Amino acid sequence: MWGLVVASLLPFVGAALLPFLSKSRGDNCGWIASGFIVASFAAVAISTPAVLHQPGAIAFEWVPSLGLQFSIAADGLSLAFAFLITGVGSIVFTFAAAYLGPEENRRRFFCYLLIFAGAMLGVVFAANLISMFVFWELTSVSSFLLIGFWHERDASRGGALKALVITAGGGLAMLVGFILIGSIVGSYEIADIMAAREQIAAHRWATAAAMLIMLGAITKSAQFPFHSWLPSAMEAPTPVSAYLHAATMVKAGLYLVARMGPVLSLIPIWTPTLTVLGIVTMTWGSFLALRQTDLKALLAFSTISQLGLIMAMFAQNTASAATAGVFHMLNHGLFKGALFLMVGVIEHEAHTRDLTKLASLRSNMPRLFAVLVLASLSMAGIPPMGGFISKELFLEEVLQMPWPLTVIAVLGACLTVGYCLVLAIGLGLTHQDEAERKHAHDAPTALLWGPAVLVFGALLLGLVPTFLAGGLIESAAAAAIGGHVPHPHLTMFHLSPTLIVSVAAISAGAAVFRFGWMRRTPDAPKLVADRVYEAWLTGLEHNAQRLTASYMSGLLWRYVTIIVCVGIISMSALAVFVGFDASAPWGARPAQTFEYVVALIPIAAAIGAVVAPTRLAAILALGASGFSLALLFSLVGAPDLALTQIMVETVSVALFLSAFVHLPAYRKLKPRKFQPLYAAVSIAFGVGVTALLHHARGQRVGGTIADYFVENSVEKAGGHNIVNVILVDFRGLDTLGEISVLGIAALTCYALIKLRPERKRP
Amino acid sequence: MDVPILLVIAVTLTCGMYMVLERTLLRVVIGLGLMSNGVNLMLLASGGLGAGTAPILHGQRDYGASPVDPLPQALILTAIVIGFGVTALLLTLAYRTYQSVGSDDLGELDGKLTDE
Amino acid sequence: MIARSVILTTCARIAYPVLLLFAVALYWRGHNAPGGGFIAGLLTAAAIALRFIAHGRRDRSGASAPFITAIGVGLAIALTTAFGSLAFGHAFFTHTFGHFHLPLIGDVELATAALFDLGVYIVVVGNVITVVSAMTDREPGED
Amino acid sequence: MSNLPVLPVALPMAAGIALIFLRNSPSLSRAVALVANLIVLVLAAQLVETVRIDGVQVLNFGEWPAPFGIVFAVDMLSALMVLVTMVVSSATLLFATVSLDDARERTFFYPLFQFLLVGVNGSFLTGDLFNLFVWFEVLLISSYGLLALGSERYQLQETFKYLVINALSSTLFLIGVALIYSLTGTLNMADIAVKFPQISDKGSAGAVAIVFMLVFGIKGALFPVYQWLPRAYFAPPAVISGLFGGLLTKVGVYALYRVTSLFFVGNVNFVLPVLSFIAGATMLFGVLGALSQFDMKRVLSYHIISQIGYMIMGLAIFTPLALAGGVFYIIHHILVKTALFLVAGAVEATRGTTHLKRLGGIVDTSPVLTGLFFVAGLALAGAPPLSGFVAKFMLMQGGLEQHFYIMVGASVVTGFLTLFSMMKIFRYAFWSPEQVPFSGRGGHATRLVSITILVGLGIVLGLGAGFAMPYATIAAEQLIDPSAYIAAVLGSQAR
Repeated sequence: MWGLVVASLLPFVGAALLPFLSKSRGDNCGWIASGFIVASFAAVAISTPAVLHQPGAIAFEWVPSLGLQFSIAADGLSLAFAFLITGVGSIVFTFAAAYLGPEENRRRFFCYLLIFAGAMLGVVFAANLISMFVFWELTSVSSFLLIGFWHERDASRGGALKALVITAGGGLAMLVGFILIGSIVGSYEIADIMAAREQIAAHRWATAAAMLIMLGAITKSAQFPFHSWLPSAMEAPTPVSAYLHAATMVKAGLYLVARMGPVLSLIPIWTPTLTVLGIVTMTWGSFLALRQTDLKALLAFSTISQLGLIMAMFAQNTASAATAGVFHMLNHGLFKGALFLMVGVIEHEAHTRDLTKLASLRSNMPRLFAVLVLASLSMAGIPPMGGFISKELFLEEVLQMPWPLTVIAVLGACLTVGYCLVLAIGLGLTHQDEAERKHAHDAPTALLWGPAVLVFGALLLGLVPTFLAGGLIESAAAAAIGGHVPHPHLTMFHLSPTLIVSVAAISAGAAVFRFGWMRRTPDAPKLVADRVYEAWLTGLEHNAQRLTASYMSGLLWRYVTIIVCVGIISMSALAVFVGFDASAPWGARPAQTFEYVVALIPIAAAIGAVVAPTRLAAILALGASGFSLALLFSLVGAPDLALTQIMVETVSVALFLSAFVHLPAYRKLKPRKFQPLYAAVSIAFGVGVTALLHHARGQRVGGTIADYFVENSVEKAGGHNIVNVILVDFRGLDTLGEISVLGIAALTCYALIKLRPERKRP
Repeated sequence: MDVPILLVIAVTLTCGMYMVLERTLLRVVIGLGLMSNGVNLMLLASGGLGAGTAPILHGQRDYGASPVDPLPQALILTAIVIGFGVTALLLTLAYRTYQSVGSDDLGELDGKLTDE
Repeated sequence: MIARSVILTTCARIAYPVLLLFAVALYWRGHNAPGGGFIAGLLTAAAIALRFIAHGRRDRSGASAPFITAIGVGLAIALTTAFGSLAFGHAFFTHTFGHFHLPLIGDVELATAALFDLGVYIVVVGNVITVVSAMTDREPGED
Repeated sequence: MSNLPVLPVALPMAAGIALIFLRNSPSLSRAVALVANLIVLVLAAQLVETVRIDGVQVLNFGEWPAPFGIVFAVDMLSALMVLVTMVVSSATLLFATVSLDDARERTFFYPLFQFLLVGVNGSFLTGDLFNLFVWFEVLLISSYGLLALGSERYQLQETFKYLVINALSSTLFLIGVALIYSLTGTLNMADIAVKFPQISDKGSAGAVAIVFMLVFGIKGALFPVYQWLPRAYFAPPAVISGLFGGLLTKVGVYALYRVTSLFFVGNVNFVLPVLSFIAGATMLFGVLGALSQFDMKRVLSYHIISQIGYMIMGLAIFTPLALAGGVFYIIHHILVKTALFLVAGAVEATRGTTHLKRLGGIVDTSPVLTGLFFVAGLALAGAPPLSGFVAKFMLMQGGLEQHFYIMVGASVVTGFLTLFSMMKIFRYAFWSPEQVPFSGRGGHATRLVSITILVGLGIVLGLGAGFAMPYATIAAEQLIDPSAYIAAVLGSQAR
């Protein structure tokens, strides 16, 4: 088990060390990074026998109280993916080391690529849903950086963002699904979840959880209708496309479906939905692939199509389908990785990847052409390549499906043959632009041996499949269905109904190619999914702007109105739905006439401030309100307050006058036209608050803490003026805060006046 | 004298809020001043408005006439002082804003000029 | 800027010490009767402001500096009083008071709370003068 | 009785006073401010440990017994808030020393900064309702000063609105105090907690709840009363926005946590449902606001709002798990959001603008800054294994367990859109080709150090969540069951 820990840590260690190990210009980055990934491959290979023989698990605690831990476990399924990640990775890394020119920031590139590889290993070895999610999102993030590697291109940035939005968004949905399952089971360990699968399937959250997790899987694996990010991601450097978008990252969704299949296939919605999506994706993808003229776009759509195929297989959760899925997944990793790398070579040598501009490869690049043909044959499912076997297995499954699905799937197979022939024959035999001949020369061996090795692998998978990977496939398929799988007998030579269908499909595909039924257009119309994405993007921004502008007026009185109205409305709701206790004592004591007369002064002053026609009058009205307050204070036994109020009001009025009266313009203070709405709001506020207060005063619970002050002021605090004693002693801290406010206010006033843009130095 | 004071509170708060909702700098500042007057009275009323004497004790132990609740008074004092500091700042700020914007109309402060 | 009148100057000259004395009295009796540091501070500040106006000091930019320092001093006194109790192993802000017999004046009650109130007093003076002088500090034509 | 709880307030105040005297010597001011901050940082860490070991710490000022005098009552939430305040303020201060212009430095930036900390820490520590008002005022008045410092036109006009709104909310606060004092005759929060259930009239209790939700909703920038925030936080230099964006609104959130758990839960039955609605709406409106903007600082300002929704989500669910998640979220947010604003500050300092369409190519000129932004942006969006993920994970699980499906859905959508908008910034400001030829010098190393500290803590808080979790759990437990808090404050007199 520790070998696997080492294998998954090696890429991260490499990424961390790369800046220190590499030379300043990053010349040797590629080789160092390749070293790490090859070492990782070796670690996986060495651990495989032991792991298959005796599975185990290692856990590193993260947040124990939440059940979060990084636990690592492995079975055939994980190992199959791990081989793909590290194996294809080794080849892609070495390819990239030779491929990227010195003008690129190779250090950054390989750093990202190593992080990605480590994250993928983390996903497949995770034995805990949350740690799987952690690495899952890390793959999204690192792929974002890789797709946008050539960040000066607008298309790269857009493609990176799109890929991130779709895959990470799906990942979030998946997280919710994981949490639902984790909450049902009480654990995020996959082993515990497997054990509790009946409980999960019976829970009322089951369907929701399944749909959410499915969303994660189909976005990551670019299934219909979330496939549009994959073609856009082709803006990445070609090794990235080969690695992420053919061999590994897009397979993470498949891995998830396979891993969770034993649990989620118990939920009725799982298998039918995924099967339909997979088959539709397969056929739609191959149809779109036929229409492309850009080699990379063609491969991208073909990848979508192939992923759909594998998805449909894993969704079945039967032994034979899982075997087909695993086998084709390995196959696809090999031949599609090779194809992408070769497109990179072609672009490198011929400076174009436009099908219509590429001249005869067979004569220009014979070695490359040979490899290309083999890979295309494998993809088309033509003997003696591994693809043939996997297509047979696939068709066998498809023939058992409801007939509409069968028809669609067979159609997809025909189209697949069609675009493969475009690759193999179209590229090799057309003679369109002889001018290209001058530039084009055969690919250097440094670039060619990687694809060749991959294709050789695909060939071996066709010739000796059982010998090469039988045990692994068996174990992987068993893990994917959570049960026993018979040892697969994979062979090239057999006679069955599927062979007939297969031959028919190949012939039909050839016909499609030969007669050019699917016209390839140089500027293929935009994908519907692309248009949806763009509409979403602009619509989101546009509507967000409209919504935000509607309330962010920048007008103070609107903000205040909102605040006050929220208060008034919620208080009214309170009165209606909860109600106030009307029986509470409404303890207003009667008042003498002269008190009413005194009260008239502040009332008149307040109203006067509202209607005051000039600055001076308004300020004086405020002053009158303050002074009359002092009068009230003195009447109710608050001499300190009265004194303070008088002093404060005097100084305030002086400040008001010095601030505003001398301003030359706007001496008149025309009140705004009477605003009934604002008047109503104000009245509701003033009257409501007063009523609340009065109501509350009637229901004091027990006494007040003030009695203590009255009792202890003299003896314990040595002061007869209780208010002052409270201020400086009982509640001295308030006063400390209060004088801080005064001090800061003065500093700020000073700063406001002295420090201004027009005279910077105070 | 509950009712008169409650009336004062209600009117002062209403007028204060109406002025805060206006669109002239100075009126808003005055409105806040009125509101803080009203709230100070509220605090006073929250302790009860008995006909008690001022909370000043004479002699060592004088529990003769029951004094009015002193705590709200202390709170009001603190609130007045803080209010004074804030008002001073508000005035300076209003004055500087006026100077910088060249108008005392809050509608001109909606930020559209300097947004984006 | 401000037309100085002889009457104003004279009044200010007389009122200034009277107001200051009154302020000191208000401060001193604050613990036992209406008054206290805040009120006394405002009164003092008013007196100083009156003097400013009477003397019509044109250049006030220099005048505010000592008062900003006064704010600092006042806050420092208040905070030190509060900290003082820590030295005696008491909780922050624990005040003490005692009666002392001073010659000529007689029995005087001294409380650390009064020291705190002194801090309040100084801050208030500093605040008002700083604000007033800042507000009236306008460059020519800026009015 | 230990005086430790008062020191996070008293020492910054002492430093602030000293800095008034030192205003003409910026270099000395920097040193004093930094040293004071670091000392308080250490004390705050000690306070957290003390609370963890000995439980709620209470300091009776003037040794007056509990419901009468003012108390500082420090539970885990308070202590953690003070600690994280000191961490981000130290980093911000470090950043400010190399970013502010000389004029601002000489015009009381450092005293205002220290007094802001006085107010913030005081608000976190106090156990007295009116005292809370006073500390709020201290922090507000310092914030007005810091917002307006420099007196650019935009700053002045937005500070004016900010001031008026906050003065209004202070008025409402006092109304709330008056109501509470009328009803219970006390100001001590523990004492109120004891007496609140005895209020017979559900209407009055509900009215108090509404007033305080409104007050702290304004301060904490909750839906639908957050309109003051985005423009105000855009106005000052980014280093000040950073401090505000990280800290200030969280004081309102903290106060809401405090009064909700002490007074309202169990007594006012509509508070939690209303909060859950507010949480969802705050998230969505905030994040949509962010999407509508094309300036780094403005986008970040709107994200403050959306993130506050998550904190309120934790409060609204009110289970140990969700509250711990909420506490975790607050701490995470303060660190990460400040870091992001400081990145904006570094960009502003070298490029002179934060408008996305005028920025570009930062990835080539300052790769370290780019990396810091990328990690901080991911943390904000809740990408694993960073700090935001752990917090969101707890909130989501807590919400699902309590069947808050809509709110969890809103939180997922918000997280998704947050990621999108962070990457939008990344795409425009960092990746796209340089729009305006850039001639300034590269990033100042000290700035990068201060951002690195915050981002590093975000990573540590994520990967080391196992070590941080007990603290959040203690805080949550104390919020759920405030009896320990009440007993510690009122002692044997608890009735």
